[in-house]
Amino acid sequence: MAFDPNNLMQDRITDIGPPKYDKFFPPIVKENFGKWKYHEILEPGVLVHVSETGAELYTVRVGASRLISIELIREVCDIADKYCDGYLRWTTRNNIEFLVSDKSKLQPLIDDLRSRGNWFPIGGTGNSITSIVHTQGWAHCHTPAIDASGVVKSVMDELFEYFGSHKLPAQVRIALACCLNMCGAVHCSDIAILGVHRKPPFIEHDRVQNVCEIPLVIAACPTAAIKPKKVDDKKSVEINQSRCMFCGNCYTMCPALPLADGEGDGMALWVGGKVSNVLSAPMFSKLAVPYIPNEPPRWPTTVNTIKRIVEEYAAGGRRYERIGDWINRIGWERFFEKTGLEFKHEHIDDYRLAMMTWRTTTQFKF
Amino acid sequence: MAFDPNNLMQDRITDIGPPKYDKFFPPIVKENFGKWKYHEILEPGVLVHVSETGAELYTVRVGASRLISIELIREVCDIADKYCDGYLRWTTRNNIEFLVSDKSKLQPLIDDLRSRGNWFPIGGTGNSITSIVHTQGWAHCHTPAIDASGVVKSVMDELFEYFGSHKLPAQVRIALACCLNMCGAVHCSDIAILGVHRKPPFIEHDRVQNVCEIPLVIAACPTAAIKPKKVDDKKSVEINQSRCMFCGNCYTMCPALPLADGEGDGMALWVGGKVSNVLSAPMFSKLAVPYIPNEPPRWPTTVNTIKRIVEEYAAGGRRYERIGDWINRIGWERFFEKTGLEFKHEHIDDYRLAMMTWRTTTQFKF
Amino acid sequence: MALKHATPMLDELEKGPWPSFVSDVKRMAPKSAMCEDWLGVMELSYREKEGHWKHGGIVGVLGYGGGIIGRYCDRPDLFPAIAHFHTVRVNQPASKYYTTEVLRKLCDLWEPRGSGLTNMHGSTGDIVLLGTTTDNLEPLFYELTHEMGMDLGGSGSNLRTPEGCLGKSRCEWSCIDTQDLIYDLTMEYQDALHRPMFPYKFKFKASGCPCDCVAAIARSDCSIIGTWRDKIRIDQEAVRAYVGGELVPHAGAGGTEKRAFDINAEVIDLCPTKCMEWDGKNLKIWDEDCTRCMHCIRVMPRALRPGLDTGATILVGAKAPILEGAQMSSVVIPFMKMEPPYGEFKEFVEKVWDWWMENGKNRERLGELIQRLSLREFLKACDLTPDARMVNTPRFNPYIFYDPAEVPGGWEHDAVAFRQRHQA
Amino acid sequence: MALKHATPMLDELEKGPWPSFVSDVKRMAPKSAMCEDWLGVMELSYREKEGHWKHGGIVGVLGYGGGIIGRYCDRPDLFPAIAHFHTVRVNQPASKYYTTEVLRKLCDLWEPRGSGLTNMHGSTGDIVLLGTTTDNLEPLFYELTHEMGMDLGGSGSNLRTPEGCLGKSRCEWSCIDTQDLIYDLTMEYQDALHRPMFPYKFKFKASGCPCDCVAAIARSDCSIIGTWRDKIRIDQEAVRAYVGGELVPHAGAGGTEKRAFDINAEVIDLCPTKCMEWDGKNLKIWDEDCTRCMHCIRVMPRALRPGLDTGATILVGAKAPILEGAQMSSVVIPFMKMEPPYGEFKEFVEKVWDWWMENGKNRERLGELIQRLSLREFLKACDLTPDARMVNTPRFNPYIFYDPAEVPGGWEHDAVAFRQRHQA
Ligand code: SRM
Ligand code: SRM
Ligand code: SRM
Ligand code: SRM
Ligand code: SF4
Ligand code: SF4
Ligand code: SF4
Ligand code: SF4
Ligand code: SF4
Ligand code: SF4
Ligand code: SF4
Ligand code: SF4
Repeated sequence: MAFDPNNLMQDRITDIGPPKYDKFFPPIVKENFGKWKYHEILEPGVLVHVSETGAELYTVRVGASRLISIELIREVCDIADKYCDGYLRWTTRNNIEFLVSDKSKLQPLIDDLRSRGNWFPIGGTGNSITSIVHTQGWAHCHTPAIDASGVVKSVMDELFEYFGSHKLPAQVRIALACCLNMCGAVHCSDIAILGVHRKPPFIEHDRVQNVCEIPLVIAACPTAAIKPKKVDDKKSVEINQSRCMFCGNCYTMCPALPLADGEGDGMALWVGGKVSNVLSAPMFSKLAVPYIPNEPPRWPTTVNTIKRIVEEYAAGGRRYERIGDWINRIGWERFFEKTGLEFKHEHIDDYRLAMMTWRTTTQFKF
Repeated sequence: MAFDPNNLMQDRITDIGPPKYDKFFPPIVKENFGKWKYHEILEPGVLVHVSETGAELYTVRVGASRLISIELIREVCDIADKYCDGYLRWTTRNNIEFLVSDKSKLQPLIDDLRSRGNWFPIGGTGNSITSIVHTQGWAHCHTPAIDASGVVKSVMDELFEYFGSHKLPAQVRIALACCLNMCGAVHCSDIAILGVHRKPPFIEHDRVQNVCEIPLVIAACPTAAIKPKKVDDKKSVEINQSRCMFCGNCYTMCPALPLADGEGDGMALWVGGKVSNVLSAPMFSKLAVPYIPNEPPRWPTTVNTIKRIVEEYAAGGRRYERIGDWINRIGWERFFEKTGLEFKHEHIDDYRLAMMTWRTTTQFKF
Repeated sequence: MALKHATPMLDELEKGPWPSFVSDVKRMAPKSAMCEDWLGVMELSYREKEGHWKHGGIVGVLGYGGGIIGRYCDRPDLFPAIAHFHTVRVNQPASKYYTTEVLRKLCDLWEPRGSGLTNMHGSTGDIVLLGTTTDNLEPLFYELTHEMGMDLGGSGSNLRTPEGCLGKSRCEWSCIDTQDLIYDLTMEYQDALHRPMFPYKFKFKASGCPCDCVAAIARSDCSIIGTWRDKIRIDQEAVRAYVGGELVPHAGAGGTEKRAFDINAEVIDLCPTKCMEWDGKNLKIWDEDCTRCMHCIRVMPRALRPGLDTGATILVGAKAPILEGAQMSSVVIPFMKMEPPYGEFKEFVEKVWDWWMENGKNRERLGELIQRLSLREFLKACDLTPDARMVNTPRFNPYIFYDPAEVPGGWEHDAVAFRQRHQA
Repeated sequence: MALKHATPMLDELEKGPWPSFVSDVKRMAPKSAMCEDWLGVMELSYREKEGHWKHGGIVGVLGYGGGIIGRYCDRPDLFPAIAHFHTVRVNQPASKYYTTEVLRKLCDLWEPRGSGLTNMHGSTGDIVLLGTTTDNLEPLFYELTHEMGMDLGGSGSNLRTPEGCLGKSRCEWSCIDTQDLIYDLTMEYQDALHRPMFPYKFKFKASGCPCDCVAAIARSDCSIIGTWRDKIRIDQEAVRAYVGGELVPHAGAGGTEKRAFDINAEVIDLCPTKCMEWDGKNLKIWDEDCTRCMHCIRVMPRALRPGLDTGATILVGAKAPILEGAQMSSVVIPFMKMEPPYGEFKEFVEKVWDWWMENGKNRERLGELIQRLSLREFLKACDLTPDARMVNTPRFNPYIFYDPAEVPGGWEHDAVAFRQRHQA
């Protein structure tokens, strides 16, 4: 039966969950599920997985802008139909993987992808810089301090040589989040770009009591900077500005506390985080550059700073060393020296666990 | 002029500070100050320091009970007069060092010391267990949960073989503090013995307002467990017992809040701390055993547990590895296994920085 | 064809080798007024360096407490087509395998009902349909469920859409069946996913091995990471082939050329626990000291494989910084077998939720609650035994909450007897 | 001779090879009623497992706000001789060198004026005279100052008695003159030592090198640790002698016998920064990477010595746990020359004290104040420039307090203009 706007309950289906994953498995995956024996990267972006049964599955990974239109998806489908019997997947970092079970179609697929301009760059495997995990930015969200997609595009353009090659000491995972909510989970990335506000919210006292739940607003502040306050008979709040660290959590709770500001906002860069448990344990990303202004449309300072960090790492890192491992080996004093970045007071932690970050040893390098 | 109790100001001298250190330097130290070139340990407890001038200073270190009478000091003086031209010193860990500049007196001194029963054991150098830094205990303080001198004596008796030998992988520094004030600064020791209370203070409501400053008492509590309360018209306090972790800081501020209890009190053992910056950075001591009851006069459980830890370390530690380095290498799961100690909920931190101690990696040993 | 709004700044983003979202949306725009206005508002943001979206308000579909993010433009005067611009989170199939058939259907469905823009995929894992109006939500939901057999993902104080790495479907290292587990949890907890019942959001993520390709340890309240507790499987011949330069080390990840391989420098010396030995002929691993870091395996994938007694390590509490600072997940179950129907695991999960729902404050993530009430309370509530594997180090502060049950007389003092022994 | 109190439990502590304080005090007791009663109260404590000392109350000598710890027995009925049992902290000579002459004089003075018991030394470093009565304090002080040229040490919210390792007096590694520095500071700050002017106690400790033999980094509010910033001095011949087994490695600390010495295993591979190389003949150190951990030097003391451009690293904030948890000192001045009259250092110290006295709460140690107000505020108050050497790692939380001075328009928004750009 067709949808009837006046009778939503008619024929309603709920809680069916997602389609079962194996509906979309190519036959070779179904047959060799759990039987894969080893893999090899044939060239950057091209993997083969070999099964105990002898079966071989080829994967061609292409970089994708995560914000894509249905037109692009349709183009992807055309390609997959042609070379992959209609099977493909997305990776956990938003790259597209074309799954080829017929080896003879591998090279034609690659050639086809290469023929389509800058739409389908092949790469992102091994010790490369793969797609930047990112969030909405000015495209959709209400709290961003920066754009997401444009920054990502600008950075990837500049680092493109590392996407389709394996010349880094290890993989470099870059992520971007447009505000401190960190939907990009940038807190454990080799390099992280984080949108930051730098002005405390201003308070629209006329609106607060109408659009906000004051107790929730107060509870939202990590530094307890917000207190209730009556202004001309209206219930509102006041903010101790010197305790505000611009997280925007109060604004999330209350639209009458805007803090975005074209001149104040910008981004901070972080380095040395990782997720995998390989060799070293997972690590948080640490502050490298406290602030770079928003420079649309190509964000040159951000782009160049990241490039500089990557190049120093490429030159100094040892095989298998992630950026964080490299820095741990050479020391932060050397990291700042080599990259030419300035160490400033913002680098010194002053939040809850700050003490754990101070140097309680005479071991350091001059 | 003699002291006149009725005229304290007469002839009063104040703020003269300590005597200048070099008044008590033996001539060889004066002459070679800043010129020492190298040293060698000739045998456990016996050092020679060689100067650029060629001068040689011999040191014989003897273990001392830190709580000593003037009778003992006089005996020490007799010895120093005989072999050391009257020069001696105490170390930062309360051992006595006889300073010999005439080599021919070295062996006679050693023989003499050995002839005096258990008064002057020679040792404490190199990879030994040297004297236990400790505090007052029941000898003098008002907040102890344990005795100090008796525990130290019992432990050193048991570990005595390690005092006069260099057979450990590295030095082992043991410290004792009789309450959480930690006057022994046990928080960075290879092995630490810490007196702990386990009952919240009881409140003598009749006395509080007379003997305590209530705001200071409230501020003294690290966990904010104390609130003001009126009891029968008297100003007093109440304690949220479930927030109390028995630190005794309120009792320090207020004698009407006693918490000592013969059955409740006892000691916790800590391991793996260090101070030096050699190889690894300084480390805090970590909890090994949450509680052992007071067992005067010889504290057998404490003594045996420490012995067990030392023996496992002696067997498993590698040359130059302090206890903390050894544990870091083998992992805490192995430490508990090897020592047979039980890992309990008390081991898991729940104070301010607790989160930093949790295992945020899949790397561990089964 | 000229678009409605000039976008000189955005146009700069059409240059360069990386795929351009601007070119893509411009290609779509002639078909979609929403895309046109979206390009306009983006250009405005690029000029002003400020976003132009307002808070969402409550929009959704009947009976669901999540799955839609309401969004309104703060310049409807300039960009009327995107005055409403809600997103729809569609629960992706586990590990994001698709047929072109299902994708095309989805595109066809989305085209008339929204902007035609998507995120493939959202950070949590959903298919994100980006930008539609309130009146489209119910019909879209109807079509999704009826025509696609698809359902909404999570948002709000719900269970969020679970996701895993591709696991056994294409990876030789996976120690658990991530797809099945993720699908099973998603189905079992549909109610929690669609109806807010928690203090705040709750995320599951599952990786098949410690490489953690879905970043579970960094961003899920409950992280399930495959592991093994027996021995690494060694094919000594293949080890020798690596040493002999016949096989490309690291499966080509560090260069696909064959090259000389110094097993000592690249493996033995780097092993974090130094539990390996190479005598020139055979590789020996002291598995009892191995912490399963995957390094040797990933460097010599044709020679080494994870063990066969597989299961998962369960960690909890990861989250982004707001409020108490970012957390990674912490080990609470060092090893658990992970086989359908995952009864033991679900029992654990339900204990976790009960405790969190009972004790959690509004907008308090699990990790924060554990910080506030202590890991001990969490373990107690979940009937777990403290284990040294749960901590990097035992405590170093002496602020121990001793259990009164273990103290003779508990918390009571005999004040009178005390004062008989001690004069005040 | 039978003592006043039977001490069956204490007597157990006369056994065993370690020196027995019980034997010692029993030997003294016949001469001292206080010792007799002290043995009695100790025995009582051993029986009851509880101490028998009360809080001090205010006792001291005229014009001093510290140096005496008042102490009263809570069973004066049983132990009248120690009803009062105050301790006197006497400022030790730096590094605790003595002549027998001065020690004997001190004993002779203490015998009639107190218990005859001492601590050689207190944990802070003082000579502790253990147990006397209030009426003995003034005469004792008179005699100390007049006859011994000695003065009281610190207690209370004062500067505490500074102490250092033995430094250049007998150690070849000392990079600073610890004795002179400690003596100079003690003399310069006599007023702060004797009169409470601080929020809480303040401790200086100085070690001549990173071995830190006075444990400065763990227990002083201001830790001064000698170091160098040029190159480790190498005597290549002596290195070869170690390698050849001619010299005992580690100066005998790991066994005084000569033995084979694998310089790679014992030094090169253990160097934390891996900045050393041994080519079989010569030792090379990349000093720019050395973190001056002392390991190579202590293993081969006849071959390696600290550099010649010496000075100190200044660290602040160490303390025991009460209230906010134990802290070690943190680097705030990576390198400072340390030569008399220590003007630059004292300027720093006075800035520290000014800031602490202005901002510190009652009973708040410097380290806690820094925790509360941030290291940034501390550095600013002391005119120090942030340096990567001050941290193990830059922050990993994004809660940055940006300086409004660096933000265009500071903290102000133009609310009207904002609402022109953005409709509410
Ligand atoms: C396809 C994908 C899983 C999926 O379900 O989609 C995947 C697939 C593989 N990963 Fe991964 N990883 C994928 C995301 C990740 C992530 C998650 C992330 O980046 O957000 C991580 C953790 C990142 C981190 O640590 O910060 C990750 C950390 C690893 C590692 C550890 C590398 C390291 O040095 O720490 C390996 C092992 C290796 O490559 O040496 C690995 C290895 C592999 C292998 C070789 C596994 C196998 O045997 O097939 C796969 C091919 C790798 C390659 O591209 O070279 N995979 N891998 C993901 C591809 C993302 C992309 O499009 O770029
Ligand atoms: C005499 C004394 C200094 C003083 O002013 O009194 C001293 C003297 C020496 N120390 Fe020390 N240290 C002294 C307390 C310390 C302390 C402080 C403490 O224990 O409270 C430490 C830090 C302890 C810690 O890290 O927890 C200390 C850590 C060292 C180290 C580092 C050892 C390590 O493995 O970490 C060395 C180097 C070595 O021995 O290898 C060292 C080396 C030395 C040398 C070899 C220095 C020299 O060239 O003369 C001296 C003889 C050592 C020996 O006994 O084998 N000294 N040494 C102290 C003797 C204490 C005692 O009676 O036992
Ligand atoms: C769409 C998405 C970003 C993206 O571009 O991919 C997203 C978008 C938003 N997130 Fe998120 N989060 C998204 C994944 C995440 C992740 C990553 C993850 O799930 O793996 C995180 C970090 C991990 C975590 O959960 O901690 C994340 C941490 C947050 C937070 C901080 C939560 C915290 O406890 O610290 C907030 C703030 C909040 O909840 O109020 C937030 C809030 C938001 C809101 C709803 C803004 C708000 O406060 O109302 C964003 C709506 C944007 C919009 O208008 O489209 N989002 N958010 C991701 C969801 C897509 C999907 O369903 O697949
Ligand atoms: C005598 C001595 C212990 C000993 O047996 O050696 C000592 C004894 C006392 N200390 Fe201490 N402290 C002594 C060195 C220390 C040290 C070690 C050091 O200075 O290197 C520390 C740890 C380092 C530090 O300063 O943090 C120390 C940390 C404390 C604390 C905790 C302070 C904190 O900030 O956490 C307290 C509690 C207080 O101040 O209320 C304290 C308080 C006390 C009091 C005054 C008890 C009180 O609260 O009234 C003790 C008097 C005992 C008595 O009746 O004799 N004592 N105290 C040490 C001083 C002797 C000397 O002058 O040489
Ligand atoms: S990171 Fe912030 S601004 Fe970006 S999508 Fe998430 S909540 Fe929105
Ligand atoms: S922006 Fe963050 S820190 Fe500032 S007032 Fe709002 S919630 Fe508090
Ligand atoms: S540690 Fe506690 S009980 Fe022991 S001397 Fe110091 S304050 Fe007194
Ligand atoms: S003993 Fe410590 S924790 Fe307990 S009430 Fe007193 S000050 Fe607070
Ligand atoms: S996490 Fe492990 S099992 Fe999953 S895809 Fe990555 S390497 Fe394979
Ligand atoms: S998995 Fe890691 S820890 Fe285990 S043997 Fe291999 S390299 Fe060593
Ligand atoms: S700290 Fe250094 S200088 Fe001082 S005694 Fe110890 S080894 Fe010598
Ligand atoms: S002092 Fe330490 S860091 Fe420097 S060269 Fe020697 S061993 Fe290496």
